[in-house]
Amino acid sequence: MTDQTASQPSSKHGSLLAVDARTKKRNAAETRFKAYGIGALLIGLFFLVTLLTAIVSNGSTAFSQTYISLDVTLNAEKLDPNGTGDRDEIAKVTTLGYTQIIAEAVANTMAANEIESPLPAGALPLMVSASAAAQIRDTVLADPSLVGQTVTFNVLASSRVDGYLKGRVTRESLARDRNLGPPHLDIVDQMLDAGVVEKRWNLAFITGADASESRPEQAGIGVSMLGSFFMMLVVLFLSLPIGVAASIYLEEFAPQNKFTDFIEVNISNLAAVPSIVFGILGLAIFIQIMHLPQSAPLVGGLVLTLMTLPTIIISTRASLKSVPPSIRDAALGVGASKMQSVFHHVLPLAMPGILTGTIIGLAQALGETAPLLLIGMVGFIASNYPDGLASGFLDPNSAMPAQIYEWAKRADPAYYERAWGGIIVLLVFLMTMNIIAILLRRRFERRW
Amino acid sequence: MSALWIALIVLALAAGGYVLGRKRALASVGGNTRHLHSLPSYYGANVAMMAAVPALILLVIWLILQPMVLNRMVAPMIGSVAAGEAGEMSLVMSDVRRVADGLDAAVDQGVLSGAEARDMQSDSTDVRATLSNVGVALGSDVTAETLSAAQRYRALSSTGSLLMTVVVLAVALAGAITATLRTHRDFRARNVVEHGMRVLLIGAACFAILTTLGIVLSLIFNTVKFFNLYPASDYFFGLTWSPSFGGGSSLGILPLLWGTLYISVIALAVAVPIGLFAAIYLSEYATPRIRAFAKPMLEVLAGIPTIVYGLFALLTVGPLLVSVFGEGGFAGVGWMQGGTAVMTAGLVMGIMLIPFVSSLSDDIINAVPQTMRDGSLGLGATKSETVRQVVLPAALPGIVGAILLAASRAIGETMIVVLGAGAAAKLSLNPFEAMTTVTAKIVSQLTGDADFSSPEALVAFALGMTLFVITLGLNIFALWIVRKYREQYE
Amino acid sequence: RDNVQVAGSSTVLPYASIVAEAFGENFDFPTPVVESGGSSAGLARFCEGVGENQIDIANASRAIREREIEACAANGVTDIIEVRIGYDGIVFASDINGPTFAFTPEHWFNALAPMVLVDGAIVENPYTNWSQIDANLPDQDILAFIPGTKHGTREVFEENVLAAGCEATGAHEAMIAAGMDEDAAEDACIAVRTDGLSTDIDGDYTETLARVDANPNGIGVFGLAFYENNTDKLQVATMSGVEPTVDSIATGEYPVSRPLYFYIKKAHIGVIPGLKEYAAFFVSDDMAGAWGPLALYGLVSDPELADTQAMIEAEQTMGDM
Amino acid sequence: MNDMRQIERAVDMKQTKITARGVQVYYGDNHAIKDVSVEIADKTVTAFIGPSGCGKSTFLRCLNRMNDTISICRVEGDILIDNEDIYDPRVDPVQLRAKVGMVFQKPNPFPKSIYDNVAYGPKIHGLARNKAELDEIVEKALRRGAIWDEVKDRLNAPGTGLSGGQQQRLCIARAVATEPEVLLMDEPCSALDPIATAQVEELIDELRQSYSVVIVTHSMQQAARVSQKTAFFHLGNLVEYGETGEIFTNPEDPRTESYITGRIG
Amino acid sequence: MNDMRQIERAVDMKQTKITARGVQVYYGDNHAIKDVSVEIADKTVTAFIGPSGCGKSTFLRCLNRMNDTISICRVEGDILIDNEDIYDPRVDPVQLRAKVGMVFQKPNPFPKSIYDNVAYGPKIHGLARNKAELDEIVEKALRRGAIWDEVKDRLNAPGTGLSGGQQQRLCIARAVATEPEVLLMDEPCSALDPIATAQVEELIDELRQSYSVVIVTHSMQQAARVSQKTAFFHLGNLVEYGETGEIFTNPEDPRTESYITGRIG
Ligand SMILES: Nc1ncnc2c1ncn2[C@@H]1O[C@H](COP(=O)(O)OP(=O)(O)OP(=O)(O)O)[C@@H](O)[C@H]1O
Ligand SMILES: Nc1ncnc2c1ncn2[C@@H]1O[C@H](COP(=O)(O)OP(=O)(O)OP(=O)(O)O)[C@@H](O)[C@H]1O
Ligand SMILES: [Mg+2]
Ligand SMILES: [Mg+2]
Ligand SMILES: O=P([O-])([O-])[O-]
Repeated sequence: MTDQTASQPSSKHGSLLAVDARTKKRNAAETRFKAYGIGALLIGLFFLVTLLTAIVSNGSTAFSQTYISLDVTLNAEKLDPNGTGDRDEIAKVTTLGYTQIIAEAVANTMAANEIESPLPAGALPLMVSASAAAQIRDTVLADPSLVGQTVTFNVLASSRVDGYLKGRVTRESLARDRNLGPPHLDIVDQMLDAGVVEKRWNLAFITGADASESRPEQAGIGVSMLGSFFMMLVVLFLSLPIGVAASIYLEEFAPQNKFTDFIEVNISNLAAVPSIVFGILGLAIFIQIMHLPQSAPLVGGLVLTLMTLPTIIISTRASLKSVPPSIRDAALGVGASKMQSVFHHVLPLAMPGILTGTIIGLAQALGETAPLLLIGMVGFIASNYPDGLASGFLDPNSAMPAQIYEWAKRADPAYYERAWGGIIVLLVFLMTMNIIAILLRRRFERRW
Repeated sequence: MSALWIALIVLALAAGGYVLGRKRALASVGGNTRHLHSLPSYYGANVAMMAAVPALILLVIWLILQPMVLNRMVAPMIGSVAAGEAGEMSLVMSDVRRVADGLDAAVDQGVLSGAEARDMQSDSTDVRATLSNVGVALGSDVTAETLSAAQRYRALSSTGSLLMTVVVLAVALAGAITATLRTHRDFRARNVVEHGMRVLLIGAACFAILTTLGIVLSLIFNTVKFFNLYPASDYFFGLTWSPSFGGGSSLGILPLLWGTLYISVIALAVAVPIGLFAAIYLSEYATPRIRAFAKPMLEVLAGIPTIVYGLFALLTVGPLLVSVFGEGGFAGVGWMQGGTAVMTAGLVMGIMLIPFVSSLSDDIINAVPQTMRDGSLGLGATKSETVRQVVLPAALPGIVGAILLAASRAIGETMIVVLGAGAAAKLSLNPFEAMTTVTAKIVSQLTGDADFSSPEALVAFALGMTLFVITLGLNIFALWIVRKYREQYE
Repeated sequence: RDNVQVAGSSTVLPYASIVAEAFGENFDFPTPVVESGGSSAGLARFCEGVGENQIDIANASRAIREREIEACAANGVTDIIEVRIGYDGIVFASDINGPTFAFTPEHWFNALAPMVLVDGAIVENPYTNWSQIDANLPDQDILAFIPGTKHGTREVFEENVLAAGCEATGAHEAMIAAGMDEDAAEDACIAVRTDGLSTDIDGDYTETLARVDANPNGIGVFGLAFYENNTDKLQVATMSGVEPTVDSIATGEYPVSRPLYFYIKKAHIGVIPGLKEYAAFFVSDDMAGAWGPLALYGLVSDPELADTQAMIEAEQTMGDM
Repeated sequence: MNDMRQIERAVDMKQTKITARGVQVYYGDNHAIKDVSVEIADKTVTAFIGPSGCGKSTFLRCLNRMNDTISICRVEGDILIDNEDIYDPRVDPVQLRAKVGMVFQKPNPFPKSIYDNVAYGPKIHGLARNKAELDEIVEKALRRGAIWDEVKDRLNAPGTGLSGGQQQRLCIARAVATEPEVLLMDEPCSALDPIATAQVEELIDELRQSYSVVIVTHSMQQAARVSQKTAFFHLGNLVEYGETGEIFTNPEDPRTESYITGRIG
Repeated sequence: MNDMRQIERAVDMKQTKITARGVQVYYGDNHAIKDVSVEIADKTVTAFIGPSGCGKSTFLRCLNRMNDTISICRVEGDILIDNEDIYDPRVDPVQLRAKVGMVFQKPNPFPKSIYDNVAYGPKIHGLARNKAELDEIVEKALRRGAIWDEVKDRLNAPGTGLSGGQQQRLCIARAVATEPEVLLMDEPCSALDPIATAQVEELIDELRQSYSVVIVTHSMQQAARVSQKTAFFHLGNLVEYGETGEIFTNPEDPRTESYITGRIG
């Protein structure tokens, strides 16, 4: 500072080792500014950590599940009263017909382990998941010769039993429950001691399909993950090239005229269109006019593509704009065409921004539910794995966020933990996707 | 031959054309690329382009037009409704098409022989049952008229398809041959190919317009229907929003618009400073390692499904705010009645938007040339002065873009609003009161229990349309502002 | 297309999904696809037309309306089979740790209406605590979470609770006496106060539950099935002395319930494989009967289920009735 | 004014390569080049001199239509190269720029490796049939740019990490690698030391054998050393144009005289 | 080597402003400055000369710690200004750079108006109490940068729209506006015409009255005209340092001799 000449007459700036008042002030401002930056970053990360903690603590229990191992006597009188051994005959017994068999199996298992209970036999199957009947029936139908034998099955425990082992369900709350009562829990306690009941890592949650409301223990996110995967393929392969091409045109080639302005305004406006409106659009165009199938990941992908495009275009344009003109000049100067200068030099330099836009756009598309509501991807949909590429795109399927949304609405509290568990899977999926993009982005990043 | 196969053959032709064109170009100069006008690959690309593009365009147009033309030709055969309304006619025609498709399917699956399908009589065979076997849904039994029309339709369409195959492949071949013949050392292949690419680029840019058109078209009819049922003035100027099933709903948009605006502003007030400062820190101060870690981490915030944010707002942030601003809270002000409030939704939405601002801005800031920073630092500026006065102004256009994107996202968000802000439509200044937004109401009216042709359900379309027009206006305004500002600057 | 496609009400969805799952397990037909999205959206899609690209069944938590039938007909969807699958009981529940409530419609009218009858005069609602309305009710601040206007449940709540309460308290009469016409009085009866003591919930019951969780004073409106799955958090209130159970609702003793439906396009029967079988399976005694899995889950089964079964067997459309 | 002189001199035997007639350039409202007419001969080095901001760079950029990239820039008048109007709509600016190379005033290497910087032009013009040929072209260009020895060990290092003078020579190498017919050099030696300057001047002299070179310079000595013709610009006007020797020893215009007899840089 | 000579000469009466001892600079593995020791006197113009890429800019950037901004750059040894080690952790580089101003080799005006470009430094250092004072400072700086006449009518036009030479003078004006004690100029006249060069040289002469100026130049004449001391760098070594007259007339080192007797730029 000019008027601070004090110690050293030779230097009007004063000693470098002693920081003068104004610099102190400016440095304080600097420190503050930097602190704002760190603060902002920490706030962001804090929220992230809070959210992740909430998600993990709520959802981690979805990754384990309670199983009961039952010795099931496949009563020939019930399953094949005529003794034909014919598969079609045996198939006439529906899953409802297996209830009795399961009740007996539970009773037998209890007897084998010397467990006593005041409960009538009819109330015993309530501890076992409704999926057990289907599981046993499928096994029998696959091998009709099993009829009449006793086979050991590892069946899912019902969601209440599972909840009890996870601490979600208490005796007091069961007192008012129509499904299960405290006596059941006594049985479970003893079965647990006997090693008949066991809580295990639940791979089926990651690979499985959705289940109905009455059997949350069976529900998995696997099939809808495939649905999301196929949708993301569509989104990536359409929105990235179209978005980048549109940006290149607007930023590098478009003449300054009304038409260009019109396109530009349209694009930024599309970014503000609520996602459900894209659902209305998708329903009208892709399903009603183009006759694409309902609930298909292809249609979902197309709708989400339209939704992601503005995000990608806006970020791509911003990063194209930030490439210094001298680079373009240099390329043109050696006789490159405009097209070549853009594709050889400008685009690679703009790549980090393009990838950021893609990451954000895809993340948004991956987590979006509302438009899927209208094109039929929300509800009880996924039941089978697609058996090929075409069926992956065209067969009815759900998507992860839609699945999570559905679960979060369901009445049984067991679905609540699954919804959070599903979010964990979704985030892992998202991060895998991002890591690829981030690695790419790192390769392109440089300052000039 | 199916359209897919035709397309594949055309593409194969194009690939062959590429190789041929390249070879021919090289041959014309004896292998010395210096004497070619363009690089050899451009000659190849030119041939490929000429082979594929016109043929594929023709194919698409043909596929669209053929059913229309056939309809025209077959329609006179249906006498009974010929005099009737257009709607009825189109229904009958769709039935004819379905029968024709069904016959095709039946022949494919071997249920019928080609001759049987051609000569089948409606009185002798149960067409509906036959077609049901092959999984084709028919609304009613097939009349003789319909059946014969369908048979004629089939005949015509198979002729049409044959013709299409021949013509499309001929066009592809012709294109490939002309382009190959034209391939010569002085032919400006690069210019032609680049011109083609440019058209592609323009096409991509026009997608936005098509989407807009699609949105407008898919909203407009129901919007008009809505305004036929409900007075426009009440809708635009009404101060209350209270739909009810029995009719007599008040559907004024103003409270919803107000809620949208209020929540978006709060969200941006959270996201912009945090995002911008985070971006500045990441690009200017942080070590590469911190940056490599923190940036993607923040981006995860953009990927967390909005329902999680909604639950976060409902279960965590709302009660927290009530414990501060509610009655008997720490602040002792008693402004807040319940956990759901504009503030709750705004804060949480702001968190979600942080990465929109931070990541995009970080890229833009990072792209400002180092010499700019050097110039400022060399004058004895501190880093923060450099950032504020040199780097940010240079990066401003991109940052504004990022903020606009975040704002757009805020306007379009639903889930957080439903769970965080509540469903009450109110015109109030208190940010601690529950309000709702246009988008939240679009979703709830669309997915609700109201009769789908009642104003209560149709209003969803009108809301969508209104929001669309308003944001369009805002965007035009923003563009105008940016232009004006830029003119002063450059 | 070889699977049945269903869309519509999210209230019916749980039942439909249970049936669809069992159907897929026991029949050789593929599992039907059941989409949610709301009764209105489901019916709107249902009425788009007949054909392979159109859904076969629309679930609805209310009966189809005249205007919708017309819209359907305009698109060629004429033969519609209406299937009533049972009833959805609507219950009032509060935090498990709070006091117990025994309500009457009058209580609710007095708690929620903006104008109530006090000492013979229609005045602005003065009540903020349940015990002010009726000394027998617990001393607890009024805080209600009622279904938003998008929900059909709201209509039932308005008619069977508020309007009934209005009538019973004499407020309706007093309003007419005060010079309101019939329509205005009816509207006033079902109006809801806007001072924050009553909150509309546009989301689902899980949201209502979360709010009751966060505000132990709150009383929420739930579906019976939802309540029965969450007895660990909620306790149910009686209405006019009747406790809501599957039985009390089925007999009509408990007043607040609504019928649930699904609608079939007759034109698709016999064309879409498994459509009729699914419909028949849905209403079979095995599924929808008093001891079937649907009832176990909380559906109040329809006493006239046999008629419904016969109707499906005969493919009887709405016009034929 | 210069037409007469041209007839008198031996150099004029050389064909005219570039003809500019009544060229006007505007940046928005700023009239940067005012009615400039000039004929630039083939196989000659022409120097543009003049005070800073007088329009030398602007005029130079007109000659290969680099001004097209500045949206506010407007060019009027005719510029002919080999008797073809380069502003004719049929002319492909890309082809024009391949023929008329340019070295910019501020060195602007691509943020790529040194090798790729030089190889880029030859690649897009198909000048090399294979990698070996390309290597050869790159080496030759770098040698001509007098920078080969300094960078031969780090051809894969980024071009932006070079010193100022090295960057400038890299840009010269990049320009000559495409073998243009006309080379426009905007102050190519401004950041170069005397030895490198000498090497670049040698290069210019060598290029003159086959090409036409236009060079903007602030150094009178350099203009005198390398050019055969000199044009003096002042405030957007072409004040004087003629034989270099003539201009420096016997300027016609008083402005020229006062400029070159000012202190010499 | 230069210590002895310093004692003999009159100029040496002047105080030493900058002392460098055993300075080593590395860019990653590239050893760009090798053990350089030098003393730069106050109120003197010191010229750095040497072939391109020899490390002049690098060494210059060490003197105000601009090298800090290049992450791969590592500096060893001591540099003292007014007997204070500028690499001392207590030293605030911001204050240092206010004291030691710099003009860069490539002109880098901010994308702001001309006025703001110049006013920027004074504003952040609080040199003006009000707008009028600031106007005065800006005008004075632009006059000293010899560009006032050209830009006085368009002070609000962006600095990036100027010609190359104008940009460089703008950067000079920007640097002097903050009134540093030491001014480091990296080829300040490379893009300037002779007249502007003369004006800048006059400025340098004027600055010498009160400040210490270090200038990198490729022009021997310029070094001879403006500097009192000259340092010759070669391949990262300081080969010779001494009185300018001495260096040019009677170089000690054969490398110096061969460099300055090469062709003169
Ligand atoms: N940012 C950088 N990264 C890596 N190496 C660098 C960087 N800057 C300079 N160098 C290298 O350091 C050496 C010295 O460079 P410097 O810029 O100091 O040279 P100079 O003497 O200023 O040359 P010139 O006169 O051409 O500007 C050169 O070999 C150069 O390639
Ligand atoms: N991009 C531009 N936008 C606006 N004006 C410009 C632009 N480029 C140059 N000018 C103006 O045009 C005039 C001529 O500039 P030009 O760059 O041709 O000068 P020059 O002769 O090359 O000067 P120098 O020797 O300093 O490089 C100057 O007044 C300059 O300010
Ligand atoms: Mg210039
Ligand atoms: Mg240098
Ligand atoms: O989804 P609902 O129509 O039953 O509310």
